Amino acid sequence: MTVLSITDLNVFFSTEGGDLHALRDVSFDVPERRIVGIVGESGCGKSTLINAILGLLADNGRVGGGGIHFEGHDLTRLGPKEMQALRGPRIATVFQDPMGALNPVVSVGAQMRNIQYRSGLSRSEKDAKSVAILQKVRIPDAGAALARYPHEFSGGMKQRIAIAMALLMEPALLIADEPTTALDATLEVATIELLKELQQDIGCSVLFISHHLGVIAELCDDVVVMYAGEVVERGTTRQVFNNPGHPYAARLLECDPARQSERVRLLPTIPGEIPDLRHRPEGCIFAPRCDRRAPACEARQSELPLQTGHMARCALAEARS
Amino acid sequence: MSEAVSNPPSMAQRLRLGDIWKATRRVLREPLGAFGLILVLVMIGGAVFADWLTAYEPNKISPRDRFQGPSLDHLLGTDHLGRDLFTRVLHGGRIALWVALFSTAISLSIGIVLGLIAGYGPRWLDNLMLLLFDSIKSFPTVMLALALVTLAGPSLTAVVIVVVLVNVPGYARIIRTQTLALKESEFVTAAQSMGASSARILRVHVMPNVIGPLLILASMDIPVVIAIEAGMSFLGLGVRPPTPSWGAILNDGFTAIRDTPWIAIAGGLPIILTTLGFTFLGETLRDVFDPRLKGRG
Amino acid sequence: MFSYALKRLGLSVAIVSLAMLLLFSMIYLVPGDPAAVALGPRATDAMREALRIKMGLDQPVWVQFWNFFTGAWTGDLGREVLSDRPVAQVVMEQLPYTLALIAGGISWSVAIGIPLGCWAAVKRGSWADRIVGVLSVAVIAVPSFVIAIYALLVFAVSLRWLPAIGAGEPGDLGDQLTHLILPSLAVGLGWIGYIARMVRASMLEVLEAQHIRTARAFGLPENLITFRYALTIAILPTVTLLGVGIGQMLSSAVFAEIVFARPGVGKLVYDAILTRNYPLVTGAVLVTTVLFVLINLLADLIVGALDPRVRSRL
Amino acid sequence: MTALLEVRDLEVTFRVGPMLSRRDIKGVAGVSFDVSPGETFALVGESGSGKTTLARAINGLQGISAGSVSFDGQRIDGLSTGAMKPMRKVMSMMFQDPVGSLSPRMTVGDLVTEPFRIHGVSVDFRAETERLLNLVGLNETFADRFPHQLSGGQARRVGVARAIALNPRLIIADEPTAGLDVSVQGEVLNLLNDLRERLGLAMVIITHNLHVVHHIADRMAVMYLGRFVETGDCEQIFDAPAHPYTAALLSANPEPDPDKARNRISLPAEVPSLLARPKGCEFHTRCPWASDRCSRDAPPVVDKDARKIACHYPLQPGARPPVAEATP
Repeated sequence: MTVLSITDLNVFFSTEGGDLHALRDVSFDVPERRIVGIVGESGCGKSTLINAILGLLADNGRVGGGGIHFEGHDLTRLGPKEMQALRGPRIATVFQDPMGALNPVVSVGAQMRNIQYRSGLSRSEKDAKSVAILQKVRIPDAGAALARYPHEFSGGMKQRIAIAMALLMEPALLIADEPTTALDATLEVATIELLKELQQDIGCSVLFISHHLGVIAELCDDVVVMYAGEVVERGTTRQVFNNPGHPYAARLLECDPARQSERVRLLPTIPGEIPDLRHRPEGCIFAPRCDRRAPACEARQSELPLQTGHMARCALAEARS
Repeated sequence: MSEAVSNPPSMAQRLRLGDIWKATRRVLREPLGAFGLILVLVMIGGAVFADWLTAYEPNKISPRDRFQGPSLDHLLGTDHLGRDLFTRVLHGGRIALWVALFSTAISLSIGIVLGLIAGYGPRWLDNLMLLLFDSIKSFPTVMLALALVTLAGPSLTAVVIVVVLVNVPGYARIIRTQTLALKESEFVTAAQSMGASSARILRVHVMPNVIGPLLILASMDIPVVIAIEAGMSFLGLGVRPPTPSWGAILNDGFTAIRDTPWIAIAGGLPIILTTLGFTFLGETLRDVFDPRLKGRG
Repeated sequence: MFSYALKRLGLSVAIVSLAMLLLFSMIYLVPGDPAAVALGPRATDAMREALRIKMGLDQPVWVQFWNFFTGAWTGDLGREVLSDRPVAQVVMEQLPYTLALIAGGISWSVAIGIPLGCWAAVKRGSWADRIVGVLSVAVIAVPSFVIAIYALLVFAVSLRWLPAIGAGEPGDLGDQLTHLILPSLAVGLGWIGYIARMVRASMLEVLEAQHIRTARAFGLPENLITFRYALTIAILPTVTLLGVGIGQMLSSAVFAEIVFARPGVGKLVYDAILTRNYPLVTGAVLVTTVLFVLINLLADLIVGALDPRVRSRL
Repeated sequence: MTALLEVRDLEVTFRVGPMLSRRDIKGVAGVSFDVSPGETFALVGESGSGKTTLARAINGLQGISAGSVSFDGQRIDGLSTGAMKPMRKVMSMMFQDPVGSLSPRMTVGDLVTEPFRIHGVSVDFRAETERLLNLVGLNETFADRFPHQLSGGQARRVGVARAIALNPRLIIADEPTAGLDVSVQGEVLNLLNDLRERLGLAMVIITHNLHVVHHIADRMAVMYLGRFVETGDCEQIFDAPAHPYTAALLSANPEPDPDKARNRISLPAEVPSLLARPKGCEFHTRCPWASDRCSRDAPPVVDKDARKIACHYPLQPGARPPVAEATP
């Protein structure tokens, strides 16, 4: 069963220099109880995608076609009130910056009670639920933690509190926007293991956004590779990482210094820059930087199935049986 | 090695006429900015060309014409000595604008130097200077002016001193805060690691980054300075009669407010229009050039 | 919190002491003999000398400062020249009127400014926001004494809706409040604008913050986000600003008291200048300065009490 | 061959806390290492490990409280700003933020020739700008741009150009790949490798990313709470980390290979505060292998096959943490 299904989503921002086509024809599914990773470098449209799902696009942004289907609703057509009812209980989010994600002048306990405002529970029942989930994310002395304010916790603990808040209402979908990027590498490992444990416990699906290929490889079942606001490749993690079909995905994997287990003096790179999204080329978005560019790349590319569940948006990709 | 060779003017520091024109057009595109600019230009024009704009002398007493209401002969009427108020308002603009520009320039120069020293110098000096700024600021402006004038007597110099005392702590604080932030920035550390002297760091790396916002804030302070001058003259602590000043005219009008209200109106109107003009212009300049400053000051 | 308060108190004492030194050196450095100024041009040399001795001006400068300094800290501000009453007593008699005026000004600015700023921030970019923006800038720009005179002209002289002069009958609260309306509005009108702008700006800043985005992502109701999550943070700089604003309101009060012929410290100082009652001037200036520093201290402590981050800083 | 840079028992102390209860903490707590001419030495550690403080102390931007720093046999610690100035021509530094380390109101041309102006070197600025920009793979048209008009990778190249302007013998680079996308990181590392071969530079690279180190450094040191826990040849350390912390760091950035990714060593507890350094081995609070002895005695630094290790129980190659094996 599919929890979240995005079909041909397009998002535009109106800017002074004209309309910016931030997302073009983005399609992918998040199946039940699976962790789907979204990989991409800066400017690939990861944040816009999250905001579009949550219905929190900036004032100058708008959805220009396509749909986001979640539990029988098309989120692009829901009003603000209905969207607000889904956010929190059904779709929860953990953001990148643990320092900024918690309100500095409201105690942790009050913030967690406020999240449960629709639950109809009494104050002490809400607090009991908060304590239970804080213990799950291994906050020491969880009962006393409710009365404390965010600045009294370390960065790693704040991020664990943020995760606890997100899972408090046992949502169907957890969106994790680079939740470990601001943490040190060794803390990152612990946080990811915790996240995986809780996901299995609650049985939710996770949309996990990261630029860190190693983390994606370890955590995710499926992977979506984004470049300049387009999905260039998607499939199971094994399919994409072992047999990348799109040149960008292939180059990106090669570039990770961690991929080179032998010492090399010349590391692979992707020369060039992301194109100006106000003037999208009609053809393949990666063509200007691609070393396998061919005449066929001038035309609009559609997603080409390589294997069951494995697609690449490249004219040169070949189906594998 | 000569200074000229070691410091060719950088691209960023060269000001071009084209840029000024571009900036003016951006200000004019905003209705509020255009309104402010027109008001300011009218006031400056009136002050500069005062001698050509009216047929009257600002200080000539004419008992026959006392207390005349506004008419075509006397656009704003006349006062208790029969002087034409429109003429006095134009000439009063000279005083107001001169005080505004002169004292703002002095406050800026002192404020920048003190702020750079406080921000970049040793910690103890910074603390001492902050304490000094806070102490000066703890005198309410008018109280400070009153105390000063009691002893030194009313004069334009007293007005300028009061304005400088009021403005310098604020300017110095802004420069200090920004300098402190920049001192920790990587590009200043990078300059230190290259061996640049403190003087060079302040001149080349700090100053260009703090001066722009300060100039905009200072331009927004011009109405405050005009208000201080007018206020002190209103209390009889500024320019001495018979020199025309908006505040003095307002005071004349206030004394006779029940019988001849036009004198008070004539004194207040230029103050309102000028402060509004400079404020609208300053706000627009800030929004156009430095949106980050919004809501500050 | 305790040590924070103690530190702020120490700083306030240092500021007041330094302000005293500044005031004293200003009096000392500015040319002119205070005794001569006080007695006017017709006094004889003998009279001047007698007053100089009485005022302690014959003693060395550091003794003069020490006497001034210790006197001021113990509430002895000297005696005024005309009636020979203690300056402190004269000032304290007038202080309640000025405090009432400033309290009135603050009430106007808080009661109108905060909701207006909050509303403009929530309706950002709308016509309402723009009108509030222009109006706030306009009332900030126009000096309070011009507002006072024009208000007097319109509401008291022309329309005769409100009384023009005085502070009202003692003991008649209604009459006193009616007399307070125009002067306090003149003092507070500009501050309505300041506070509306400040609240709007800090609200916008806070509403952009990541934690507000997080709160939205949890589907919290907009009212809870606006008032509990955003305004509690956005109000903090406004409280600090109000502390500073008291100083400017003290200045405006001088004008309002003169224009509306109200008793108060401002009127007292102004009259003292006209009669060259110089100990009264310095005494009153010192009292307003201490008042200003105390109110700022209070504002900082309020911020400390409202903000857990400051509260826990030792 | 004598060392170009020689650091001995270096300590940096900070005073922290409120006025009444002010305490000293050691940001760098006694480290020693050498860098030979032409060699690249990497300092690796996580935030708060003291690696950036150490770099600043070497460069004289940060006062030191004990130990010594020598450059080419000459003591350079504690020099006055004036006496240090000539040293700054032969030793340059690059900072973390590619854009933020460039003065925002100066053009690229002014930025890369700034070292000449500071040191009063008379050159043809235009020709030098062109030469330096070409050297780092940018063309002359960049000379008129401002930092905010550059991408992270381009800004980093400008930083490199500025650092090599005066032909230094040593470059200290603080997180040269921080904030850059994976595809751009490689470009910067390639550039640094290329320049060091062409110009015979020695480099000290500061980073938290061990895989960056792998491709650029000859020798490395791993820092934890201001001390070196392991120092030695890069290849050797990568083949077989001997200190548990090194092993955990190495595993924390795994290969992007779903079939091989299950080899992480997770460190449960948080990094202790410098105000409360643990007794005994300072890593024992997070070490999966820790025993009683580790919480009692501080381990001495042991020399073993040209490596220095501060651990009671150095790991054997391929060791797995005892806890991780117990739970599937």
